[in-house]
Amino acid sequence: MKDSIRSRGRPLAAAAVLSAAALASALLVIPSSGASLRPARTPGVTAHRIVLGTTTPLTGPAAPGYDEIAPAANAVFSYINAHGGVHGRKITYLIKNDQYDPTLTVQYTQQLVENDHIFADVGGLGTPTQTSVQSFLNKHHVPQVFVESGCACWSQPKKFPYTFGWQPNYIVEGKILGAYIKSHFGRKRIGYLYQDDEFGQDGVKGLNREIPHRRVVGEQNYQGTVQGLGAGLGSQVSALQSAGAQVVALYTIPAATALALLAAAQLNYHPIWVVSSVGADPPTLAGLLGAFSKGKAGASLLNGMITNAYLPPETAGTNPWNRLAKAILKRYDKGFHWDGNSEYGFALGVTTVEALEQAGRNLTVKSFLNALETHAKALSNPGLVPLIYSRSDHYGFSGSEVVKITHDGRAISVLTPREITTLRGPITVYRGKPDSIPAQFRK
Amino acid sequence: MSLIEHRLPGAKSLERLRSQPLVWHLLLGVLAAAVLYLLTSSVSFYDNTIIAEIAWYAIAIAGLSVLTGGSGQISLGHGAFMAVGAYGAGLMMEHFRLPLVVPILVGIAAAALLGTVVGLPATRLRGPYLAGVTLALALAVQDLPTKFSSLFNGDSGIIVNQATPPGGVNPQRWLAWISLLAAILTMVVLANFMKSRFGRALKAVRDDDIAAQAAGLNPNRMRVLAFAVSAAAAGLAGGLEALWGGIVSPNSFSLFLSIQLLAGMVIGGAGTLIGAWWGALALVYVPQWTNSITSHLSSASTVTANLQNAVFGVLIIVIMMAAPSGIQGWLRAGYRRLRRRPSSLASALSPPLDLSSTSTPPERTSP
Amino acid sequence: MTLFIDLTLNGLSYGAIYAAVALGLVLIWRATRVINFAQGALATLTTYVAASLLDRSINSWVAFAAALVAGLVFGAVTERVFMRPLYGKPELNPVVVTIGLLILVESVAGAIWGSTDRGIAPPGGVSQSGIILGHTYLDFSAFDIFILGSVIVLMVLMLVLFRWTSLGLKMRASAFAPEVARLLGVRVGRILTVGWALATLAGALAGMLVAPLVFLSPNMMDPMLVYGFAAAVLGGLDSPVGALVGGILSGLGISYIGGYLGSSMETVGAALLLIAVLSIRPEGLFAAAKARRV
Amino acid sequence: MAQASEQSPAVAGPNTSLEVEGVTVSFGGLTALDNVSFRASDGEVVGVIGPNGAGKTTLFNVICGFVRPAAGRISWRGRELRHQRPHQLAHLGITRTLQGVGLIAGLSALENVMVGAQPLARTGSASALLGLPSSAKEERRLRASALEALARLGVAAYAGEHPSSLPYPIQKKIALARALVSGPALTLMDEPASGLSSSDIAELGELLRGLRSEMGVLIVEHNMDLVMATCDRIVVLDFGRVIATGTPAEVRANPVVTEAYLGAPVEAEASDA
Repeated sequence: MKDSIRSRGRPLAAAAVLSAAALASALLVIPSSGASLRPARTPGVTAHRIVLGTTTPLTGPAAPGYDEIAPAANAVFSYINAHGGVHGRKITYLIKNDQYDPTLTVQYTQQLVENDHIFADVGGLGTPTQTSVQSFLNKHHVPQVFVESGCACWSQPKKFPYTFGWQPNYIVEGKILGAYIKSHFGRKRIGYLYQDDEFGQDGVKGLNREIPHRRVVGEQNYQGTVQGLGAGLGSQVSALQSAGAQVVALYTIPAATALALLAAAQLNYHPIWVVSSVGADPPTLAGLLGAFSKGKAGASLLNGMITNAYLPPETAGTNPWNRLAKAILKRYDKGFHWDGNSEYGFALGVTTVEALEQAGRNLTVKSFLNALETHAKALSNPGLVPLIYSRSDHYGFSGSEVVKITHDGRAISVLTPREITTLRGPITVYRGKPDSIPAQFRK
Repeated sequence: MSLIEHRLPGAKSLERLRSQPLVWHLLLGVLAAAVLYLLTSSVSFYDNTIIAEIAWYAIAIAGLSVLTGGSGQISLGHGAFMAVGAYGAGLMMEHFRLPLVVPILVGIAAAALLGTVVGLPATRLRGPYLAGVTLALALAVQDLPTKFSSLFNGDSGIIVNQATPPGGVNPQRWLAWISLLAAILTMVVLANFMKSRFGRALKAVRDDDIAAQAAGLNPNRMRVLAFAVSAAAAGLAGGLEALWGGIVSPNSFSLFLSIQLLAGMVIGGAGTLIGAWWGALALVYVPQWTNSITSHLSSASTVTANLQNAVFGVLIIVIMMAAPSGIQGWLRAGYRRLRRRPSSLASALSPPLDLSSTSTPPERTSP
Repeated sequence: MTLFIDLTLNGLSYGAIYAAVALGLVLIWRATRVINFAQGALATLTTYVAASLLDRSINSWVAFAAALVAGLVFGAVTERVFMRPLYGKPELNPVVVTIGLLILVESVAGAIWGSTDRGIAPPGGVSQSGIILGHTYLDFSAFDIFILGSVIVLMVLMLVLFRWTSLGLKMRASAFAPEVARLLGVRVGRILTVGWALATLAGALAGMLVAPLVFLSPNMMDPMLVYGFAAAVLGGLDSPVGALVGGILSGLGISYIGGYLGSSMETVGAALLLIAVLSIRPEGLFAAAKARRV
Repeated sequence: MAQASEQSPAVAGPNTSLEVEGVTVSFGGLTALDNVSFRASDGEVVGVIGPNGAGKTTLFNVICGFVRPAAGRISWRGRELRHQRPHQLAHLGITRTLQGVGLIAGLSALENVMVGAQPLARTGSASALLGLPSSAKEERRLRASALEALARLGVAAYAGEHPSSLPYPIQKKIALARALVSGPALTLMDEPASGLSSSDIAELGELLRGLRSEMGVLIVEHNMDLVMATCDRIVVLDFGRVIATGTPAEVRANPVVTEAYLGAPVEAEASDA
């Protein structure tokens, strides 16, 4: 009797063994390509093919807008593939949806490296997401290039020789906008509204390096999390209005910029808006605000908004790069929107092609990195300022121009391109000319 | 009646062994470790990363399972406890050079402490009210790193120095070992706990508060204990995730994670430790599979991008309809059917585990 | 002072929207003891229905009505297809199915309409500009009045339905004593379908009200669901009046915290407030008196 | 505390274990118990009877701490039970059964009884988590006592079954075993005979008489045959007040009691139960 009862209370710790068995059986069922040997040659490169990969949010709260970037870059690769490829090699671009969750970034990046044997991780999006794979990619000697984030952390060539940034880092951007505010609105009261994460905080850091502290009458922020914009920005904008801010600098994503403009309009509050390039994409904003001002003044809410740009304004219809971009995207990116994000992806795709071109016929990781570090000036791209890659710097675009949005949504330059070649360095005027379109895009 | 006793000649000594949980568990643990060593060395490095991920997911889900299956409380904020464990361990790893076990223990302790603090008001809350509070907790914990960004480095997160494995072992394999070892220990500890008088007390409190009190149990103490143990497991999972990802950032601990853990638990089978492994496998592999399937499709990019989550949603719905007690419950029912028909296969299968003898608590009378 | 007034008005309009979401959750909780996590996603879907009608230049009031009707249909379908097989199963199962549905519906919306944010105009071109009262400009537009008004109308209609119609009587009977209701000849199954339909209509209204404020994307309703759920818990899940009060209190609370303490305190403050209230009243502000069984 | 027990030395004799003095409880405007006083001693079976709604279960709930009295005091071995919580009673040596069966559905019969044996446990949660030998030993000890209690009530054969699958009388015995397993000094039983057949009831009476040597028993019961046959003393409640106390014979003869049971003879009421 006793035994029968005891045998009922089976040692539950058999959980350990059974779970191991479950895991083992599951793994045995799952096909794994990873067990195959890594090719001795340069991974991801054959005589006819180059495999590139990326992780980016295609769904979820972070996806709006950003989900246009990778497909736009891919459109450039499709165009190049259709026109003979780079040195005869066609580009395969593997896009993984990490939903802006570092856990998924780690998983997919390792998959790209170890199962798909990518040559390089091109245009991975986000600071926390890309930080989580930075050391992995460097340890495995996989280039992590054109990281889509304005963190200064991508430029650490000694520690992370395989990592290269892309867009101007947020502090540099903030400095240029801050300098403009100081010289043009130096006597006005200034307020900040920023996303409470590294993007916003770094931007504010840059602004504060130029704007005297006593001029800043109000600082408001919002959370970059799912619920962050759930209650709108009414309370923040009300607080800035109460503080009497006459100039409001925004370090916001486009949806938040639009919400701030909406809230201000509702409050009959009309400060001068100075908006970082990240959140000031006029086509996107006009699309969002058009519904609000229907039957009234069109995109008039954007009138007079000041922002910076390191790529040609999308509204510059005659810009040859923009015309090329629209032609390529129309053909190779079904259902594309012409806005700052697709332009960004296009520029990134062009730069990638240029770098592969410069790396030469004998493409290796070494020749690729060498092309970036020593031929940065030769990488033709739509940027208004050069990419400053060197052996000691991996920043990316080094500055921007400042533009004002007109009543009809065009952007007119109010400050010619400025550049900052080192993070703590002075702002200087960039006197170079925009790149012309290289030969392989003129076929 | 005495089936086990007379089945095998050595059964008696086996039976004696089983009554000494410590020895028995150590033996099982050594066996499991051997199996897992073979497993981790026969698959690719990438698969080792996945094994490690499955292991910490399983730990977190098992902790949640002890809470929901054990004491009947629902947490929609277990991601918060993972976050606390991850930040606790991550900060230690960032600032001090300590043997790995210390930061992990700090993470566990921090999570258990928060679990106790949350568990106290939670003793008065039932069902959705508790879900509401834990949900709010998950949101709040996600925003704290930006509020105190000098300590937590805000949205960018803190970088964790991944320990260099000894003797030139591959780091991914090393992580898989650590995570699996932790997972096995956790399973043993949780199984012990649920099998002990505390587990019994938890079930008593879950099923009938009044009867439990009349029998001399303090339901509030049991609920707080369940929360603390459950949070400690989540804290361990968080610490391992920090080590695994090399970064601790609020983006890893979104509300979606908490919801995923709950879904994983119910898919696997609420209240069972084996079910936690099924849940973890589902959470890790379903996106992988759909991703590899969708990458071969050539439809518009918005469709392929969303297909992955759509399949996950469908899977959740289908499992809940086809196997209401989760995968483990379904397997167990299948096993029982097999056992009724005596066959050699049935006796070869080891009996499934049973944490909560009934996965369905009796319906509460509504007011 | 102006700041206080503006924060109050801002909080009121958002609070009304949270209340509509909370009402949808309460209706379903009362009838089926399920927290419907798919409520927000379904509302996003109905808002997309309206948006695609607007894209085809259909009258905005027609689109508005279409969204509400779509809410009724989606709610009924959800109950029939996804919930019906699960009654009597472990109580967590239907909840997890609504989570699966949330993920599925958001993906479907994303697959069809993409994840790009889009602006939605208020119906009938109702103005979103604030109004002038004396010499002060208030953060209160015609659309804010419309928000409050339509949520109040919804509440009153629901009240009338429950109190003074036979359908309402049947719904209350089915919710609180399904066995008795069945004996009295009430077709409880059909009544449950109606309940889900009405609840999803409340969500659809919330979607149409919030879209002009925060733009439409597949995840638009995620924060609304979270705050709406908190509001429902705060008010008491069994009480429609509690949903209204809980919603307004949440809206005001979040607005004040955001305006005075900064946005990073919003969720922390909301969580502390919720814990504090529930510690005193474990079943929400409008909890029904509960008999003790010994 | 000491003062309190000195106040009524005459009432609390050397054997008196439980003492209820002037307890009053009201729900809303309704007075459920009105100045109720009585005592129970070691080795004594005390019955509490009265018509429906007389406040019998409320009285149990006050003693256990489920309900707080508005006035009055309850003492246990001369110490006032001031803010006792239901779960603390078991540690003081007082156990109870609930109306119906009150078994825990998710646990087997044996486990149910082991829950009742837990006041005997000595090891902490840490050794349980680690599965230390001390914890295993503890577990064996609890299991042995639980089996013993089941065996005493003749239901050991059902140890591994889940309560819901067992006949009602068996369930009642398991519930009784749970109350007795920790060897209490006083057991409160709420309607132990309800739903039992007459042969089961006879068996129960036998058991109750047998328990005298080990503990005091306080029962609330409708079945007059059982009460009259087993109780040493009876407390009669009506509308929340004690209307009579005494031996079965005294109570039976008391006209007030007959009156309370709607003028009907006591035996007629009993056959209803």
